[in-house]
Amino acid sequence: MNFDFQVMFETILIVLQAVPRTFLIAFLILLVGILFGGIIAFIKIKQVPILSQIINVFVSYVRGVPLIVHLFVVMSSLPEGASSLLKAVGFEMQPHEFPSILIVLVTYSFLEAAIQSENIRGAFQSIDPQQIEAGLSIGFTRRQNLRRIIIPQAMAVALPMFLNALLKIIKALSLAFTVGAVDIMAQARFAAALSSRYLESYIAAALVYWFICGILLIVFNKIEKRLQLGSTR
Amino acid sequence: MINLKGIEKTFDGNKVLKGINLEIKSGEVVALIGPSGTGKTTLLRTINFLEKADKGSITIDELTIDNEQVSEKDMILMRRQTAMVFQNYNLFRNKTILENVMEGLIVVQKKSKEEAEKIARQEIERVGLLDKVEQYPIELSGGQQQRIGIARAMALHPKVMLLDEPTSSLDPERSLEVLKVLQKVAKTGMTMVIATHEMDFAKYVSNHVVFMENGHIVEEGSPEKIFTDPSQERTKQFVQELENPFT
Amino acid sequence: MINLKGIEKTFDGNKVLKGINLEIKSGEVVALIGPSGTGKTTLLRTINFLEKADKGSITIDELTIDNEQVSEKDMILMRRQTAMVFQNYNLFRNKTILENVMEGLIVVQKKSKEEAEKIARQEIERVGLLDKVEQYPIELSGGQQQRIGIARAMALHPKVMLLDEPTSSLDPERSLEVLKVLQKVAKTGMTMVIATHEMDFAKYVSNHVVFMENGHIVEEGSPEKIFTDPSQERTKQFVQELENPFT
Amino acid sequence: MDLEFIMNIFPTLLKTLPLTIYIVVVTAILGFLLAVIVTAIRLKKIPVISQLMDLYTSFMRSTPGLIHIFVVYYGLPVLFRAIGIDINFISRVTFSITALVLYNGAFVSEILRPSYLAVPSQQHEAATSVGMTNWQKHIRVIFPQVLPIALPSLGNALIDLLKDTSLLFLIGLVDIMGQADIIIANTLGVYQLEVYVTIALIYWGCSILLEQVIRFLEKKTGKYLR
Amino acid sequence: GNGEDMADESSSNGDATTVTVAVENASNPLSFTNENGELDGYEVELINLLDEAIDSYEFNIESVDAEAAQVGVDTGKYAFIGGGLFKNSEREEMYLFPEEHTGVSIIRIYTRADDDSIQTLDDLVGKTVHPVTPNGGIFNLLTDYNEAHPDAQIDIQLGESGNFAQRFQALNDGVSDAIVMPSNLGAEEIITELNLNVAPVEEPVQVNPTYLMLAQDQDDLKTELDKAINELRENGELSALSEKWYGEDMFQYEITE
Ligand SMILES: Nc1ncnc2c1ncn2[C@@H]1O[C@H](COP(=O)(O)OP(=O)(O)OP(=O)(O)O)[C@@H](O)[C@H]1O
Ligand SMILES: Nc1ncnc2c1ncn2[C@@H]1O[C@H](COP(=O)(O)OP(=O)(O)OP(=O)(O)O)[C@@H](O)[C@H]1O
Ligand SMILES: [Mg+2]
Ligand SMILES: [Mg+2]
Repeated sequence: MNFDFQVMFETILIVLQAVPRTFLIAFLILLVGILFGGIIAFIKIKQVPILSQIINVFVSYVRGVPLIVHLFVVMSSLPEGASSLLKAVGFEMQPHEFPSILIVLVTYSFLEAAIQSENIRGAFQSIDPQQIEAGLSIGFTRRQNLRRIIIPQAMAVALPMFLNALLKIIKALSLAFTVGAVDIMAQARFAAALSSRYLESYIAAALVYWFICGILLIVFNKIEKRLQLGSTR
Repeated sequence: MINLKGIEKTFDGNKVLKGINLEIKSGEVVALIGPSGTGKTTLLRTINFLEKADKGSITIDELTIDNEQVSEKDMILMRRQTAMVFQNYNLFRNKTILENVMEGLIVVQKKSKEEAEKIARQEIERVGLLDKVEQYPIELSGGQQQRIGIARAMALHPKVMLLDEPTSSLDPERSLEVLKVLQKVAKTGMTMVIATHEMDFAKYVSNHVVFMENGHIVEEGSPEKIFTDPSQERTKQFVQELENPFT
Repeated sequence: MINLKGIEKTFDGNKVLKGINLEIKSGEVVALIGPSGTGKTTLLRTINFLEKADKGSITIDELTIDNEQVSEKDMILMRRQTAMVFQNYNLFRNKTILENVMEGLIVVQKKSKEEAEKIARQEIERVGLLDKVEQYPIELSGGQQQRIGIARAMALHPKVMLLDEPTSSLDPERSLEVLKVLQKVAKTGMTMVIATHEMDFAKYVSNHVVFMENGHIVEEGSPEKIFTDPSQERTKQFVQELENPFT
Repeated sequence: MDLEFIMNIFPTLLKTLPLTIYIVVVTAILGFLLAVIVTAIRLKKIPVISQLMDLYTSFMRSTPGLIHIFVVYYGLPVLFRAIGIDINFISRVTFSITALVLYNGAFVSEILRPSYLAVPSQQHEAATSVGMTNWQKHIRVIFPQVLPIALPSLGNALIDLLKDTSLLFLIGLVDIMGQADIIIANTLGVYQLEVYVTIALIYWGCSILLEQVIRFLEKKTGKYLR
Repeated sequence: GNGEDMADESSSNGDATTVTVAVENASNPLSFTNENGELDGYEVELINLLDEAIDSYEFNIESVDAEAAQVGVDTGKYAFIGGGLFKNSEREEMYLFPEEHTGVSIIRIYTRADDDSIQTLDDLVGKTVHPVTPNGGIFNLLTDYNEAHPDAQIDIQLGESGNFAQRFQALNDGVSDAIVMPSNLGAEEIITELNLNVAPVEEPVQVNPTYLMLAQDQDDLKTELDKAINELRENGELSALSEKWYGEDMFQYEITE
């Protein structure tokens, strides 16, 4: 086995080009996921009738079915739908002109919302009900209480899971390749095909992924430490 | 000022408040006494709408609310007239002492940060804990946490203060200090309801004593009456411990 | 029985225990009194090794342990001689009342489930809460939780009981009951250390009073001595509140 | 959509289920145990090992499953060959489970760690004060309180694991997804929709099952929360 | 084979060395799993024929992903890959190739049947070419073309190309103007099956020889393979295989490279 470091470094440079784009998309998806996931979790915790049953089915479907199937479904319905919708309001757009980035965003955000709803629900189970009462007793509205007391405390639990999710999305974006968005792994594969150096390329990709993770960890750990201030351990 | 009518509350089939009727005048300091598990805490919590009573109506100031049809907005309105000191303190564990006291001032009363901090420091000084402002609740002793709980409620300057055994973790010296603070505040016309099992404290702090047992109000009246000449046999029995508690 | 030598404890630069020396004989009931934030709770916690003191040695029965070199195993050995009642109860929140009391018997003392349940029910009955055995802690009133805390410790029949303000949430009637229970247990030769701010209670329950302030032991002696004829000015000042607490 | 085609491939796809389930179950259990150990080491901050575990979890969480499979299936034998041991006799399933356990364990440990930290210190002290050993404390008091917090996220992890078994097709192990790929390839992609509908149903069914397991555990462990 | 899980099987023949070789796991008709769950295809049969012809080696076929095969041969897990691979300078640097090729791959341009504006690679400049997969030879081919023609660049779209049916459907629908791909992967079948308005350009872009690709330390095996491949070539068995899987003897085409 002859390992070529030169090729590996060159590949790292190529692969790095995909990082900002991949990261940005992933972050966007996570944010949307947390937002909607939060709403879903709220409905579940409150056990809003009917709505929470619908939500349950939605979550179990979206979570359960492989991403590739979701992509396939969205890819084969969203552009068509959008095209006929636009036509109805007088715009002309061929289905295949539909921006693939939107397909990625829509599909992944749905999935992420389902996943985050469960993470958030778990985090909320860790809240001491007396903390909620303390907030109410000084006259907080539910929303103020949520923002000032509950979310900061739940965040200490949820944050590492959000990082888990972000890392997963960054990787799962390699599937988004199916709809033509190039991510880190795809970039590495092209490099490998050209150089015929597979090992070097994969290791390069791994290092880049790991590097991103390292940076994220520094940021997330900082926030987590802050959130844990004064916590009971 | 406060008017409770027919308050009932049941926990999983266990009726804890069995129709409480109580009228409290503005500026009165009410001592709520009675055996453990009688419903004192629960009553305070229903007044603060932390627990929604199953039946009955609650009036605070001008606003009357029927518990059977109360909206979230009404509850918040009512709560903003009151402040509560909890039996087990319930400080915000992720906030420092100073932040604990400032929180309501900033968020609810929309005070500026500077003003809130000024008020907070005053109240914390009153309970003798200025050296702990940067600490987190877990780093405080029981009595220290209890005093911060009092400071947090005081800082809000509510119309009604609900205090749940506010001196349970305080030594006599500190209890006396708290007593003085409460008496001073009472002079400003603030109405107070204090659940307590320290009869001495009840006697000196209040001008209206309510003796509860088993979800009922057994007897109420002036401290003199309740502690020296109660009309009910059960009250007599309960308060006579006071004279010679451990003999 | 218990011998503390030069116990020191510092929290982030704040020296809370400043060299505590204390000897407690077998069967003694020690009342630990002193102002809030003085280090009573911290001292009890170091005896139970919930907090490891920075310096000093602790002897319980035959076993002496130097805090600067203590193994996990030693700590467990020491703890199994003691039981603790916490100031804020600390019941297992995921277990019912009955399970709370049975837990130590089954897990630590390896008793059979039947025997454990029998003992647990006895102890729960003693604090008057047999009707609550299937409830979870969160469903109990403050005083009820406190009594279960006492029952949980009692059930273990330890050589040493450490009680941190065991009557803080109890009305006089219940306090008296707890007093009687403790007195009865003391007769069986159990050693007790009770941090309390209820001077009456301290006076009647103990035969050895320790007055602490600011991390030091200011004075110790028999209750008669401490409460009627203390030698230190500070002690005099602190206990005189007892006579006329709120005047 | 060709219903007959779906009926035809349904049994073929179902036939791969036992392998999938076997891998999921074994991996879930081993992965959980690994996660517990990793979490314990990291929380105890045992020097050196703890830092190694940090590296391990960050690597496993950040890099794609494809790389783990390759590292374990192709990399490990090279490593062992270097010290003179041939491990190529080990079965592909074992290699696969190893890779998945390493991956799953890293993720689950980052679910357990924050959940564990959310249990108040007073609960630790209560257990300690009645004389429990560290182990007894964790088993009897702490873990039961970690679970209600962690379970929803563990559900996520379990369902992810179900889907991640498809990675094993890379090295030729045929799970549901792999079988689907085979059918799509053999029919030159003409029946992709039908294949996807079928596997969607199967996956959905499986994950509903897993969800029920989680829900059951949640009910059991979360009673005290009311 | 595919059914078992042992990476190495103990040899049935006393002195023979057993080596593991890899083929792709879903690449009809080169190597794939058939309805009976068995490994089948042109490359599989080829390797089995070679196995029979060579006494001193036993082949143990593992079907894995194309990329896994590459990594496996790099790390020494596999002795060689049979995947219809092209030879190029980068690969020659890293691997061994037998003297003789064992397959032929014809690369064609596919366009809509009524579109005659595209005849050669040159005509692809300015057209929409369907995205190509990163691990294929087509990507290399088009990249090479662009390198050779700096002022006439073909727009190579990167992205998953979708399965073959999707590619042809997209071409049919006008999403793309051309597909460049080997003709031996079932193109004809799809076009008839889906009844598409698509046809290959008459002239092939390239006729490529395809090879088994050996790990660099397998010199002895290479010698044996060279001998055996020659034999199969001579006695017409390779042509027969080609007839069986492609319906024609691909070896009759003149190699363009
Ligand atoms: N959430 C609950 N669920 C079930 N029962 C409850 C709940 N909260 C309180 N109770 C019961 O209601 C009764 C009254 O409780 P409450 O806390 O009001 O008593 P209390 O008078 O404050 O007693 P203490 O002096 O001990 O604090 C008790 O018997 C308690 O067990
Ligand atoms: N974990 C901690 N971190 C920092 N400071 C602490 C911590 N625990 C206790 N302290 C400080 O140590 C001092 C003694 O606390 P301790 O709880 O022992 O007092 P105490 O005598 O029990 O008071 P009380 O009667 O109010 O319960 C207090 O000033 C407290 O703020
Ligand atoms: Mg109460
Ligand atoms: Mg204390």
